[in-house]
Amino acid sequence: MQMHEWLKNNDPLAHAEAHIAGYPFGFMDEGAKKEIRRSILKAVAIPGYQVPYGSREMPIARGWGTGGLQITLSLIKPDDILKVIDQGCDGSVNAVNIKKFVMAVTQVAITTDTRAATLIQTRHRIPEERMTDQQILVLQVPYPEALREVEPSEMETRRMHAEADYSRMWLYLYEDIVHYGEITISYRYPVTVNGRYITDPSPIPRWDVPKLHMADTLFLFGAGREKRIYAIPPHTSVEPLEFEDHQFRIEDFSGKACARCGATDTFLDEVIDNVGGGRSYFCSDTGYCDKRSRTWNR
Amino acid sequence: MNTNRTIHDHVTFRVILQGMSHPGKVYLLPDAPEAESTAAQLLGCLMDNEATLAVIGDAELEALLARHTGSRPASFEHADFIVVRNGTTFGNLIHFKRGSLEYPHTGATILYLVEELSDAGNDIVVTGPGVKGSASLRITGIHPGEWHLLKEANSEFPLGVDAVFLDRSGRIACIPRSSQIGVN
Amino acid sequence: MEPLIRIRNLSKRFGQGCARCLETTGPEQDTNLCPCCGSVMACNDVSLDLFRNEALGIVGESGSGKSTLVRLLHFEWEASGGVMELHRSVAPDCLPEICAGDANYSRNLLGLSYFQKRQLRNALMGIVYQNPHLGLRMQVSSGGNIAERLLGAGWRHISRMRQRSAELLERTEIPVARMDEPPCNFSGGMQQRVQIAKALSNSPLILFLDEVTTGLDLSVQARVLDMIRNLRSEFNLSMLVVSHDLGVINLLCQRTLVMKSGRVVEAGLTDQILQDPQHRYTQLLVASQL
Amino acid sequence: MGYVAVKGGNEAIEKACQLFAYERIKGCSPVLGVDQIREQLYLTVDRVMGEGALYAPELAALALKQSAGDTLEASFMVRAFRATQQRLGYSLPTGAEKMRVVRRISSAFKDIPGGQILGATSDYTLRLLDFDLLKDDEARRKAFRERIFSSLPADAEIPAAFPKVIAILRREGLLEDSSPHPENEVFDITRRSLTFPAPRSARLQALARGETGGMLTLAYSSMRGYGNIHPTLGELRIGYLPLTMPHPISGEPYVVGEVKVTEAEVLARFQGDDGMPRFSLGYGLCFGQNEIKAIAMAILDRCTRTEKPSCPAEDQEFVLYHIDGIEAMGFCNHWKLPHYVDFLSDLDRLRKAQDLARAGKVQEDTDADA
Amino acid sequence: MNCADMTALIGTMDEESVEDLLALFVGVELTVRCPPRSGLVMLTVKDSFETDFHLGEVLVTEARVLFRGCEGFGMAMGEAPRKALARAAVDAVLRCPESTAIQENLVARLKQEAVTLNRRLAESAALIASTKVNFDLMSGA
Repeated sequence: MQMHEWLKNNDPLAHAEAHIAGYPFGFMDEGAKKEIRRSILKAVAIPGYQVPYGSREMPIARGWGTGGLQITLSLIKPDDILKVIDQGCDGSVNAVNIKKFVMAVTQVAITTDTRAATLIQTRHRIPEERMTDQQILVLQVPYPEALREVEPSEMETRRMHAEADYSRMWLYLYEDIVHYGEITISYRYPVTVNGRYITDPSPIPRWDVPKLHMADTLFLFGAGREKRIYAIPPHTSVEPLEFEDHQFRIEDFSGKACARCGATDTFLDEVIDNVGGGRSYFCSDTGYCDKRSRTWNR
Repeated sequence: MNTNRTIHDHVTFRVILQGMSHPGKVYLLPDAPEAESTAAQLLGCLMDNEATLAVIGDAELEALLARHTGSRPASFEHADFIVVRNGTTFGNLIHFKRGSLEYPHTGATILYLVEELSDAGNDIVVTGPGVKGSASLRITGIHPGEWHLLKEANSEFPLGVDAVFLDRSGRIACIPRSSQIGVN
Repeated sequence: MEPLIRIRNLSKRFGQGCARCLETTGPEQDTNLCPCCGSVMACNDVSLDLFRNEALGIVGESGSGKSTLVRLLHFEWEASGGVMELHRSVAPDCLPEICAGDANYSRNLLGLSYFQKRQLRNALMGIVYQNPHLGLRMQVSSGGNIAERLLGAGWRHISRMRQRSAELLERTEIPVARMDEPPCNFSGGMQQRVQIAKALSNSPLILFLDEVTTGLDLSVQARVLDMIRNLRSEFNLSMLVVSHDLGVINLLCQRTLVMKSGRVVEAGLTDQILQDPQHRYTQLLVASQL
Repeated sequence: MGYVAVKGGNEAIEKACQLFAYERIKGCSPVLGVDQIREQLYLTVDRVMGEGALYAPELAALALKQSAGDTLEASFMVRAFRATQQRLGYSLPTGAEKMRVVRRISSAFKDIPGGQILGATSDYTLRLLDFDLLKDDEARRKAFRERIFSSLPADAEIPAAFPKVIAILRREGLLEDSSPHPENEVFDITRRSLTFPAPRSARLQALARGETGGMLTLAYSSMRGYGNIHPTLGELRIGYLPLTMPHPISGEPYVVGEVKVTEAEVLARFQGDDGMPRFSLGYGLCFGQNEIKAIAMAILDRCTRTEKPSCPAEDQEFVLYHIDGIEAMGFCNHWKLPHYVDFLSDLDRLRKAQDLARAGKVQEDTDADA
Repeated sequence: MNCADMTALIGTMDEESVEDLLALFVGVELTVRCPPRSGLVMLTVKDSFETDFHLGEVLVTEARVLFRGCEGFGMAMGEAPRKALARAAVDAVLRCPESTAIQENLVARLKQEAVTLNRRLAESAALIASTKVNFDLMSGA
């Protein structure tokens, strides 16, 4: 093109506004995606081990799912059907933001139906419906290090993992039982993956932990702020830390049912109904609840 | 960056990821009209100038792959990715990076270019994470001695190397270090 | 009888080292600091055998290398050179690979990975430090301190661990009622006894005692030493007792090594060494303490 | 309400964004131009560029306008913008001796070669509110401009380059050598994850993009007594560094432009690796004029070189993991996201523990009378 | 003043002067080889230990222009497509071995710009120099 033409067509005042749709497929630069892909493969090959990687800044805040987002953006393909949930819910603030952004930079289809999705990004929940080996679940992780509870230093926890020196973590549970008669860890319950690494399953409730064990699905974990990626491949043993005489227990919802769909086999949100403090319960997995209530209310 | 190639990289990576998550299962790479070879296509979605590459016994292929992926050639002791022609590492496999106990992910990835992959045979039986029960496959065009070397390199989990097998029709199968390998 | 553990030519150098390190350090030079390169030869060319159910004493002044020796054998520090072999009859089940063929001794344990060393330590060794802060978690309950070792050895039953802790605490004369209290609430003598209970929790074959009674009142010292002596025969322990105090060595050990400036200057039966010391340094040591 | 609010959430989010934008314009003051921010609030712009790790005054000013003056948010926007831009290349490594100096002082010596040049500084102003600024207008500015130029001595000049104060100390063997740990590769923390012990280049890069307040806090803890570094400010410089690239066609050095930076060198207590006591050096350099940050960086650089850390400011891992403002702020903000699933799980444990506490602790075979 | 120094002057010009300079190219055959694109240059610096490290990135705009078979490269600070293009065009023209009228015009214009720049720098240097502390020297020392 002739320079004078270019100058005429590009007036200095017409500042090229960066439209999000103008970004390349998957938003991130290719170098970033390749590094993340290499890290994902190593994470899958070494189940439960945290691979350090050069996390990039995303237009959402650190701590709001940038780790999960970077994984999603480096592996998503145009024919994917994406579901994004936060605390089980497709409509939560964070989920909506992430969904909008991924849609804008990939134009993939969106669903709220777990079964219909090929790729699910989630914060703090695993969907109630069992997923297949054709699906991938990407979990957002705030603290990737399960041992951080007992050891603040990264160098030291890395050594502990290297030597499989986990007695301090076990001791933490022992002391818990001595003091409270029960293991008091509520969510982020530490698990042993493939009999080797103690791993943080992200802040999912204990309810969801058994879903990781010998699943059909690949679970990828991304911690953007802490710059770690790790994975639990399908058909991999995932055992919550427990004692023979103090076993791991999931949350107790006995006697309660979802006020909307009647489910008695799901993780329930407790909702304070009125000033008087009356409680009702609803499925935390809203997509599943929607599906059920359509048949239940018919 | 060419949009077609970008999207193609995404699709290719998904197949590799599926393979790595399901050791011993055979998957088909998508067609790549642009890439000069399927190996280039496969490595293209993973490699750039932050990663190093070695090709055993084929300097021409090394130059081609380095050019296509923008990666840096290195000696096989230091390479992140090692491409193996003719089904043999000539015993060099034991010198590939296996990572350290602190940083096991620095172990190498090996790409074996083989003749044919099929899940019909049961020459090789794989068990471990990602495998429901066991997976069996037939790989032609690989030197039988490699299996022994691979088992040896992966005998001290989490140290080890992760193997990807790519055949002439663009089919892949993976055997990460977490797998146990049985040879019939 | 063959020794349980054979140590040959064990060395530990801190610093870069140079060609003159060996000739410029040692008992004759009265220093372990190399004047040429500033390296410290903390331990040099130490060889010893440790037999089943014996207490071997290591005596020497501070800086003689005796504590370094313990740290090396307990795999806390990495040796610069030397060989440490284990008799195959006591090789732990978790590490079948360390004994090759039908040799009577394992391969050099100093060459094992950290992971293997940790397994070996958990299966075979216990240690009691002079400073209880090194051996105990002061804020964790005493029972928990003992359980930590059991957990490391794969125990996963709370009641059984508590039962084991109670037995050991009873054996080391700590009121079992105080099991859930942290050691920081205890006196120095009690802390030392909790440390001993902890060291014994995994039924070790080898117990390292590093100046365990230094800093305790005399009356308390006597009680702890008496207990250690009883524990040895009861648990069939091989003990390596490090002390600068010949009295302690005399009370606990049949055989003794005398160290100075990183090297062994004399070795033999404790009685002989005390009654007829050969090396000038040992003579000085004996004269000054008896 | 967890569930029912779900569907309305979407709309509320959009309205909240609108309201935020409206808050900025609801008053009747004249529109704030981005160039006004860039010129008149230049220290804030500098800070945003430093913490955002991107030198782009125009964009930093825009980010400040958009964030209504919140510097953390503004640096975050600058960083996110950065993530979308391709890297065109690397500059030729430039040392501060190439700096076009506009301010330069030393607290180590009274008079130094090249002189103490105070430059533009608020150090010596009385911190009294200047009510005259309420009546700031073009006429006053013009008068001020005339005044400052009229009193200018005709012969005043500054040298093109200044010798470094530390060079004098080095020549006399009073300061540690220039390269304690040679590194063949420049670490890039934007491309690779930090591992420890971190190479010097990684530490400096992390510090250079750190958050001023966080770095100040840590450096202050060391100066105050949690640590044993007693710094003297060897030299503080502000000036412009040339951004020089190899010309892609001819290969000659090609000056793209100038970047304003602040550099600090602190001298700290002796260290005697080889037995010879010498001063050791801490180094700080950051984008823009940000003296507090450069000095804090120099102190933290020195602190994190301590081999056996005895306090937080000396612990590499502690310092480098906690000074990034964008990460810290993102995480702090994330507590505003819903956590009802986690909290419910917490409640479940708490209720269970309360039940157990009421029933008395689990009775075990340890007898209380033993 | 060499070619690189000449084009560097364009970096310090204000928008208006850049437009004036671009106006000089009217009727001159220049082809845009690479249209202006923005991106980042990592500013690598040396600390006082001679350790190189990455201080941070600088937003720049780059472009390439052809003039009679000669390629010119231009890069300018910030989002500045026209400046980058101007630098590239001047680079191409000055690099071209044939001497042309436009070359002379440009050199004259840029020399004039150099004078302006030097005046501006001198002015600010004088302001800065006036803040130099003048220690009274003891006589006879």
